Amino acid sequence: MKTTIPEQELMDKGHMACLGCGGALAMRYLLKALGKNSMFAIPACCWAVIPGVFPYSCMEVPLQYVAFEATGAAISGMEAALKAKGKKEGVTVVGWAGDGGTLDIGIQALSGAVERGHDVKYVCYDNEAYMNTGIQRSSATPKGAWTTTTPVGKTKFWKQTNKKNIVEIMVAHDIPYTCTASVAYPEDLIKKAEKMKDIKGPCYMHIYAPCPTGWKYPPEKTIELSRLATETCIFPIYEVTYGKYKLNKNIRDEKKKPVIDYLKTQGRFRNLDEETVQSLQMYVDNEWNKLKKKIECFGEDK
Amino acid sequence: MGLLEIRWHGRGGQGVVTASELIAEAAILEGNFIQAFPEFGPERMGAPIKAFTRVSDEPIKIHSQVYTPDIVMVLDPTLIGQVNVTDGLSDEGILMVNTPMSAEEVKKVLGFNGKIYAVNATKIAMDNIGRPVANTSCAGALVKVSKLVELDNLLKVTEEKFGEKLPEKAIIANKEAIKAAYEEVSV
Amino acid sequence: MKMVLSGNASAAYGSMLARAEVISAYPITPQTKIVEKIADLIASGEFKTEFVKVESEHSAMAAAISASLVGARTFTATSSQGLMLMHEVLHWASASRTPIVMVNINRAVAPPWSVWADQTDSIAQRDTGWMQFYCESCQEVLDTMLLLYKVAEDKDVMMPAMLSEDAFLLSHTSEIVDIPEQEEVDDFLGKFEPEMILDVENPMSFGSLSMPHQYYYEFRYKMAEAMEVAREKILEVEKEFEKRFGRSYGGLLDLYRCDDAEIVLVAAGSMSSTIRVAVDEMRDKGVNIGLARLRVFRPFPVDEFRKLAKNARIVAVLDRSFCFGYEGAFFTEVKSALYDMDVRPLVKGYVLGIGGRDVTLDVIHEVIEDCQKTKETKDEPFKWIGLKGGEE
Amino acid sequence: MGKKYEIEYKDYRDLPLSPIAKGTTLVFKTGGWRTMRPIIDLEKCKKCGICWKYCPDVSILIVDDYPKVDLEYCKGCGICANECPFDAIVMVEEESQ
Repeated sequence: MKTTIPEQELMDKGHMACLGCGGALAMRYLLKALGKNSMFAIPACCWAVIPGVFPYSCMEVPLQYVAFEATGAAISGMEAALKAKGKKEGVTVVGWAGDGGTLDIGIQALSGAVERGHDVKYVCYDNEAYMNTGIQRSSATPKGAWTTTTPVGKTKFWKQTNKKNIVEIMVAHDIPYTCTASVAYPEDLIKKAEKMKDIKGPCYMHIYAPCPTGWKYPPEKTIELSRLATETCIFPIYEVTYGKYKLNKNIRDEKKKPVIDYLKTQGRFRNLDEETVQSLQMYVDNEWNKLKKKIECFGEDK
Repeated sequence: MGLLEIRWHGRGGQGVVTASELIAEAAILEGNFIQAFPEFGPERMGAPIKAFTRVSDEPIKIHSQVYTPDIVMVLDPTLIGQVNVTDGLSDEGILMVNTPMSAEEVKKVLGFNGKIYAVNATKIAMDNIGRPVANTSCAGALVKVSKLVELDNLLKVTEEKFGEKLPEKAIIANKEAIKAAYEEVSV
Repeated sequence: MKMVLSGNASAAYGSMLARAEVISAYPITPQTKIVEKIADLIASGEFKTEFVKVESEHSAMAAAISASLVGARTFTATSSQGLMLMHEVLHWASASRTPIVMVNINRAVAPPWSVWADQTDSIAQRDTGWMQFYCESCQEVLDTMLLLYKVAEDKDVMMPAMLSEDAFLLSHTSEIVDIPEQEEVDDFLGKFEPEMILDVENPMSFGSLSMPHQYYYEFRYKMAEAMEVAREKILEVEKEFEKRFGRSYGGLLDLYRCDDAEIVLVAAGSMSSTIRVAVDEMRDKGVNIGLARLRVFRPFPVDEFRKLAKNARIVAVLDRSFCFGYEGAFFTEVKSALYDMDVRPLVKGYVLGIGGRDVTLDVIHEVIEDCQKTKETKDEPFKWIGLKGGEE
Repeated sequence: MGKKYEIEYKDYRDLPLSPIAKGTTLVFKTGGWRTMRPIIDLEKCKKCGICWKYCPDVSILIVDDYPKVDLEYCKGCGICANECPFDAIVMVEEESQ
């Protein structure tokens, strides 16, 4: 078997994730990269349930469940205590939260934690809505998506605004390292996680983690669909190291797929009208061009 | 001696609270019990403020504001006419004012019938410290008038309190100002 | 060593003497001097601690919980709005069994904005599973902090503790405070060594989900049990404290001249010491009166109140807070504690001091006069003392 | 240290202070969730490991270089079959008991 993916598994079988869960895959990869000398804080999100009910847990690393908005503060406290106890050396402190816990309710604590410069790694697995509570819109939900709080019936009541760009918000914090990753590209994800582990200081990783239950697609399509998200440039894979941008999955213009190819794979976009599809295409093109400009101006080799 | 209450008037930034604490700390050296506290609330630079000192030879139990002071010290002459500095002060009480005016002139302005002492603490501060910071001079004058503590003890706590914050030169200047004010005010 | 310290500075020194390893706090008037003093003590090299200057009170408590679970002794301080913002995580702290010690400066809750003394903020945290102590002097603040660490960290307790002191009346009032020797405090407190911690050598998941038929119910029972243990531990630790340091504060319910008291005033916080003066004055006039200072609100001193009530004719409860739609919380709780006694004293309620309205000797005497006038034997409704336009 | 299997607390006194989980989820045989079962055709398999890589339930074991489905835990999502570049895995309906 030819693979660069570490063999160690620190996520036990028997966990409570849905069939085809992107979030479960994301955790599996992250743990492989970070190893057993890591310590997690997890707020309310699917991953508050996935590890299993007391007295069982699928996590082979220490973990603390924290209040929804508290992840950034919790990892700050963990790091401070490890330092006070002289136990910080060689231990990676990780905050692991969903998009709601990161982009919405947890953004203040996250912003505070990285601004203070704690040596912590914050990882957001993004399934683009409040999935644990049953698919309500978050600020990570893309424009046009159906959720239970943006229902689509006779009216076009789907999500009206574009996804919040948390990655650039984190870049603006001037932290050592910010990156995106996708469950479709585990080698890339693992390389980035290993890089975070070696960097001293706050790092942010944003993982694209599809949810078959909430996005209304068959569970076997998780990886295929993730790949499409990157190939359409909806979810670009890039990293910003000490202010230097780098694209990790380049999509050449002739290979760039139309957004509609991605939208039609999921039931949550089923009722979209032509106008919205076009506006989404324009938005994606615009964001992609902006990113390419940044790489041109602030690329690693510049 | 029983419970003695002092009210200090000044403006935010003039070291009013520090003056109230200096007297309290000096009183401790003589075996007394004390409380020192600012007017309750946010302090704003330039705004009129108050501070309080309680001194007693018995433990002080009371925890409420001071309404009937025995001594009032006005650190800033511009407060006269702006703030009711004699509020709650009986005719048995003592009013001390930092002012170039004489005690008689102050009496005329305020119509207060108790004992009034005037001291030009700002001038003393300018002469000794080079800045119009009259809090230490006022404390020196208050010690002379009230006989609450020995001058030496006020000088001692001044040195201790400012030891970490001010350079040696400034501490000496403040001590000189205290001594000068102590000499100048006539009882 | 004797120093002149405000209630705030006493709290800062308390955290240093207890060797708090992680402090996470956010500034709020009138607590700011605590965090400033701690920062000064760190800057001067006297205090070695990890000071996390968080971006909110919610984060202050969340960080303290996580730090405690890693095994660090933790401290935080807040007031009013800050305590309100912490509310969610206060529950989290107690149910995680993290023995955090927190100082709360009792301050009114907005609107209107008010930074003055009022106990609504801490009373509103009654059911969060925190021990609650109310102090009346700067020395008591410092001493109680040390006592709280010892009680909270006891392996049969492991519950967080909140120390409340009144805004300005104590937080900003400087008094003489005797600072015990560091070695003596070390010897008294020992190290914080919890049995289970977040540790990469022994991976466990803290705070897992529990179904209704599983263990949630039992975990809550264990917390209830721990609070009962705390009730005894407080007395035990206070005895030890007295033996070592020569000071004590009367346990859960601090009784002053209550032995033959016909009228007993119940109060918490800085107004208690003013009441002592009033009691002395009335005793000089031959009135049999005493003070029962509610030093510990949780666990509530039920037995102490019952014992006290056996001899008193009137128990007057003074509340510096109000539960809308009912009455003052202390009033309710004292009545409840006495309910099934065969012979009960008359329990009267007085609301006063809210929003920092000064509780002077005159105010206390007004309460006492009202008690003296009472001839009734059945419970009377409470009164708001000094309400503008309220006098009949 | 390794985690524990099957833990039951009959008495509240035996519980830890707070819900601190020491056990492993290996006690939960999630294979029972499955309605579709992956069948691997070892003749078509090129041992690339892609099925192992993409399994969210850690239920593809590698035995003697070849993939083997751990049916005790496999939930039957079908990602392995969908991603296999050699069509070596098919999903078949679970037979009812």
